[in-house]
Amino acid sequence: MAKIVVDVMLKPEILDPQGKAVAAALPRLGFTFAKDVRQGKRFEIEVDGQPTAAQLAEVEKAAEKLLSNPVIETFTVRVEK
Amino acid sequence: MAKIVVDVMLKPEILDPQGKAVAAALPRLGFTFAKDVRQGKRFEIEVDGQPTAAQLAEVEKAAEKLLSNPVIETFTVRVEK
Amino acid sequence: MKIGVVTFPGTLDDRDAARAVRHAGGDAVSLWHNDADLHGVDAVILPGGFSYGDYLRCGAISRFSPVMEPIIAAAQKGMPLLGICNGFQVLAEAHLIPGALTRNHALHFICKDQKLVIENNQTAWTSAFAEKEEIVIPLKNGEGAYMCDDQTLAMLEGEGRIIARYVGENPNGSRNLIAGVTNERGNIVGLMPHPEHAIDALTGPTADGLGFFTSVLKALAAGGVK
Amino acid sequence: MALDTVAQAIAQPDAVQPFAELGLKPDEYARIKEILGRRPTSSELAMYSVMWSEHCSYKSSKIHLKQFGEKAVKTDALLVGIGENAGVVDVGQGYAVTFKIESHNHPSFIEPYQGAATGVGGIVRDILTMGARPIAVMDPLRFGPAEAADTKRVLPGIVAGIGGYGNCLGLPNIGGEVVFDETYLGNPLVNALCVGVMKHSDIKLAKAAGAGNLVVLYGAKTGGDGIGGVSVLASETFESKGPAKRPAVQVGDPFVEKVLIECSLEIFAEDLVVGIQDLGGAGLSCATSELASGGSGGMKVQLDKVPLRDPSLSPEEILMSESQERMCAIVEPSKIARFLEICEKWDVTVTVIGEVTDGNHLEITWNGELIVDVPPRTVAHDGPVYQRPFAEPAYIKQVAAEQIDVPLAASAAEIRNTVLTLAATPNLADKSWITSQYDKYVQGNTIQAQPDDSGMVRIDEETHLGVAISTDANANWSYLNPYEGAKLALAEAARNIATAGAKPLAVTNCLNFGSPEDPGVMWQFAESVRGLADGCVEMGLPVTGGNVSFYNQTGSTAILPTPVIGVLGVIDDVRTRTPMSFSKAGLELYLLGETRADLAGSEWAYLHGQRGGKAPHADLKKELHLIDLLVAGRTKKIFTAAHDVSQGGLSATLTEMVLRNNVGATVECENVGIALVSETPGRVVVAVDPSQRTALEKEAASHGIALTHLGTTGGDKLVINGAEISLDELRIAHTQTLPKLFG
Ligand SMILES: Nc1ncnc2c1ncn2[C@@H]1O[C@H](COP(=O)(O)OP(=O)(O)O)[C@@H](O)[C@H]1O
Ligand SMILES: [Mg+2]
Repeated sequence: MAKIVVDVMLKPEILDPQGKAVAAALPRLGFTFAKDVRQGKRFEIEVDGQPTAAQLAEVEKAAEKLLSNPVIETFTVRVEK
Repeated sequence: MAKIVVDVMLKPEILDPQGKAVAAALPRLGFTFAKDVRQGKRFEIEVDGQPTAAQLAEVEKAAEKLLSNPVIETFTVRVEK
Repeated sequence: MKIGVVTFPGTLDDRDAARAVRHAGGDAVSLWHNDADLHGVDAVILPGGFSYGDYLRCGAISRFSPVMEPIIAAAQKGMPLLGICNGFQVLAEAHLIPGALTRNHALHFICKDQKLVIENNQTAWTSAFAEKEEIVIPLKNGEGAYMCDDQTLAMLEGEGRIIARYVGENPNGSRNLIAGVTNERGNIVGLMPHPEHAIDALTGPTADGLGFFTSVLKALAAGGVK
Repeated sequence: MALDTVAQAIAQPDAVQPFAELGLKPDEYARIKEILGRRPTSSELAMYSVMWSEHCSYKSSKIHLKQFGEKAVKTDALLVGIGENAGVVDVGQGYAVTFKIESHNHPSFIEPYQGAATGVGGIVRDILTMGARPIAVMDPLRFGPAEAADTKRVLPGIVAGIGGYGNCLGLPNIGGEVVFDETYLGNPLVNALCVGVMKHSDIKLAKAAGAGNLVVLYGAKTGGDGIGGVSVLASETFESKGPAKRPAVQVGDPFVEKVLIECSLEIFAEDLVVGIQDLGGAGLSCATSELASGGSGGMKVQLDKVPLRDPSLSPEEILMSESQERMCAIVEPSKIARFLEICEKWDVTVTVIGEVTDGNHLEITWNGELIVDVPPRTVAHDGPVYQRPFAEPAYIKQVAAEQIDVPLAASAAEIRNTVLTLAATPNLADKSWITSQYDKYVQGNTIQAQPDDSGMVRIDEETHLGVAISTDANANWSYLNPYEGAKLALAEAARNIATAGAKPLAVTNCLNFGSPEDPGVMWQFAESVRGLADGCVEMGLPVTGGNVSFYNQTGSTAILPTPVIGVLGVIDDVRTRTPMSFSKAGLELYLLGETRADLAGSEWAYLHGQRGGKAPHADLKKELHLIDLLVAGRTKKIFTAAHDVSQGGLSATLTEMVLRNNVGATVECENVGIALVSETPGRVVVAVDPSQRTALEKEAASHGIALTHLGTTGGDKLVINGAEISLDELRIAHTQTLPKLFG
């Protein structure tokens, strides 16, 4: 069993109300480390055995078609150990 | 500028209706690779310079206090290049 | 009796909650999230809405508002505190009530007239109801599924701390059909459906919700919660 | 590209400018040069191009829309007419109500959730801008066939977006429409209506009066959103150094808008603004030029002061950005301190960006350099006006000649089949899968919402004054005859208000059509406007505002002409409204109005693949008598229930009535085949207590409305001419369609 992770984030030029809210809340709690916060989605996909190249290509396709909306989002696919 | 990533996932024993919905939608689109899908959140935090150990400790604290709810979620903190 | 109604940025049902308090015969006092003063109120309602847009997690940001400090302190000494919907989420995030509220199992917002059964009519907010009384009030939320671990669930069931349950089909995926929960002492109640929208059959499905507000006035008149 | 200043425009008169890429025609570009006496700077060009676009200038529709003003009945009820952000109507007791519909069709196709969400956000700001507290929203929607794959993509997203934004603002959703038709497959329609209430004294206008007053921008920071949303501008034509592609889709932040509403209402309550304008289409270009031309005439703006979300934006882009959740106010210097204080209380970003001046110059600087110097009126109001050619399309005569040939029920089995089929067809099926995603209770003043004929909200808790609104369009009829179609939609919306006993008062509209460059579409448009204007005269109702959406088409196929008409009514005591259905047995059911064989454009014909024939004629005099009868019946407490007959005919009306409170009915109709499915306008089914029979007969006769006894209420079945359908069976048919399709 392996895990494929798809991270989906809003494109940088798109407003991210959630990230903004977190960025505003952190200093109110005394946390001052963040210059900026963006919030996205993380999908953990479990697959049988080691993922093949063909399988990863399929995941890319699914990420583009279902897991993200390319008009406003970008995604990355990777295998996690 | 560096990026600290906090990943927040529902604990395995907590039902994840979003992940379930994705897992159900994939085969309808002809994607058959997924045994299981879990959906969580990804926070990208921009900080000035290379994050120090002290800063990372602060992020851990913020992740525990604000970014996740320990009743239902777990989190990981890491620096991304 | 003075009942405080808190307004966080993004709170929506504050005016409705205040109206419900007045209908029940109390005085509603509005409390501002950024003001750490309770202005002498005898009880507090955290109303519904989308405080801070419900971004991050519902209630997660408002739970740290300045006004929450005196509220938590007073509630821990027995002051009646009711969290409705988003208010319930704030109570859970503040760990005043065990468990958490998560995404509805159907993944979308639902607004419907919901039948409930009152399971515990001994709390500060439910004493006006009969034992096992069935009522209909609006349910409206996107993240109303009550979740907790098995141990907590057994404890809540064992101690009779589930104050109301959904009747019929589970509307949102809550464990054990839980619609409302109280703390050990019975002064703090978290409730997912909206009694403040059911105080008059002209504007709500029924007037069944009024009981929550008359309950607290009765409890306060009797000297509060032991 | 280096900063293009006015000085440079003078020094380099021959610089080549991408006016065509910005959607301007050569003659329009020439006209700009003529106005300015020089070539425009790139910022000026950006402003003119967005403000002279179809969306902002109404250049194709203006000459037709004029009729709404010219033909209008004079009425004291209209406090603010067409031209402002939204019209304002007097509803008595010192209250004024403002309402308007807008379209967000194209963005919703590209990004259903955000497109629909920002559509709600935009119309709510229009209402807020008038000084009103928004009190409810509605959402007339049109989609491709319910079974189509793309409908499964867009519908759930659009519904979630409307709910996501509206619910978060705390605005009850009190009604709308959902219609499926193949012409909307590549171009769904998302129209959003908002209604707001204020005291007469609180009305605000978009004008920047008083030299020395401050221009204040407040709300969200400006980003690169929606640049090119208004015209077809691609920002690369400005060779900006920023991100290669500026997003054409905006993401809304309903939380910021909610805070903006509360903050603005507090500012209005303390009377701190002279004028106000929201930033919608064309963003700052629109707000500054409209405010300036509505007021003293001049304005100076320091554009570099605008708070930015994306620091790489060029001045041209800032002027065009359609970032959501922003407002622009004109504030006297003595009141600015308090203004800033309220913004701080609500944590709203606020910046003074300029001041009002005398004269006729809108001057915009960027770090001290003059980049815009234009007469504001020329940007805001003197845009091009087109006399687009129009001609009756060939299909009109063809379809008019078609005979409708559909099976009509005679036997009990056929009656059952007709009723159950209509109950389940997507256009008539129960819409709760959609409407239950909308909060209808928030604010605690909702008297009626879906599935009632109209939405109704109480506006005064002491006096029980309320308003009712309905939106309607019948695109099938508009397709057959756009003139009658517009009138029929007006009649239906008015009737839907009157069934509850409210009195129609004012009209708004959202005119959704294909390309105005197609003479046939332009004819549909012209005929619809003429029909609506004439209809409003006949019914004595003013048009208070509206919206035009052109270019709704897939390839060369236009959508059906879809004029969505909204009617607002007033009711003096919401407690006395007539509900849509009955909850007890033993009441008498009657049909008000006559039934003819009106099958053209009907749902039954559509179900049988037929869209030809002649649309019914709209008899608005009759409609007025019917409305009077409905209002009288309410005040005289004659009716127990009233529900109009429209799409799906009597079959649909009876289905909705018996299922509403789960009380059946037994009826007997003459000529049952036609009676069940005909869609003759001007009809309503009422339920009355037997003791009210004579009162009803007298009332109907005195209003000249035909009255037919249908049967009685009661039981757990709907029985029509002996054909029995159990309520359970009917409910399953009616309620399962949408959940099965969408999940
Ligand atoms: N998109 C929508 N949003 C809110 N309410 C809707 C929507 N679509 C339909 N409704 C409501 O469902 C009910 C039935 O709609 P419809 O059959 O179109 O009504 P009518 O024929 O009276 O115009 C009405 O109350 C209408 O307002
Ligand atoms: Mg109707």
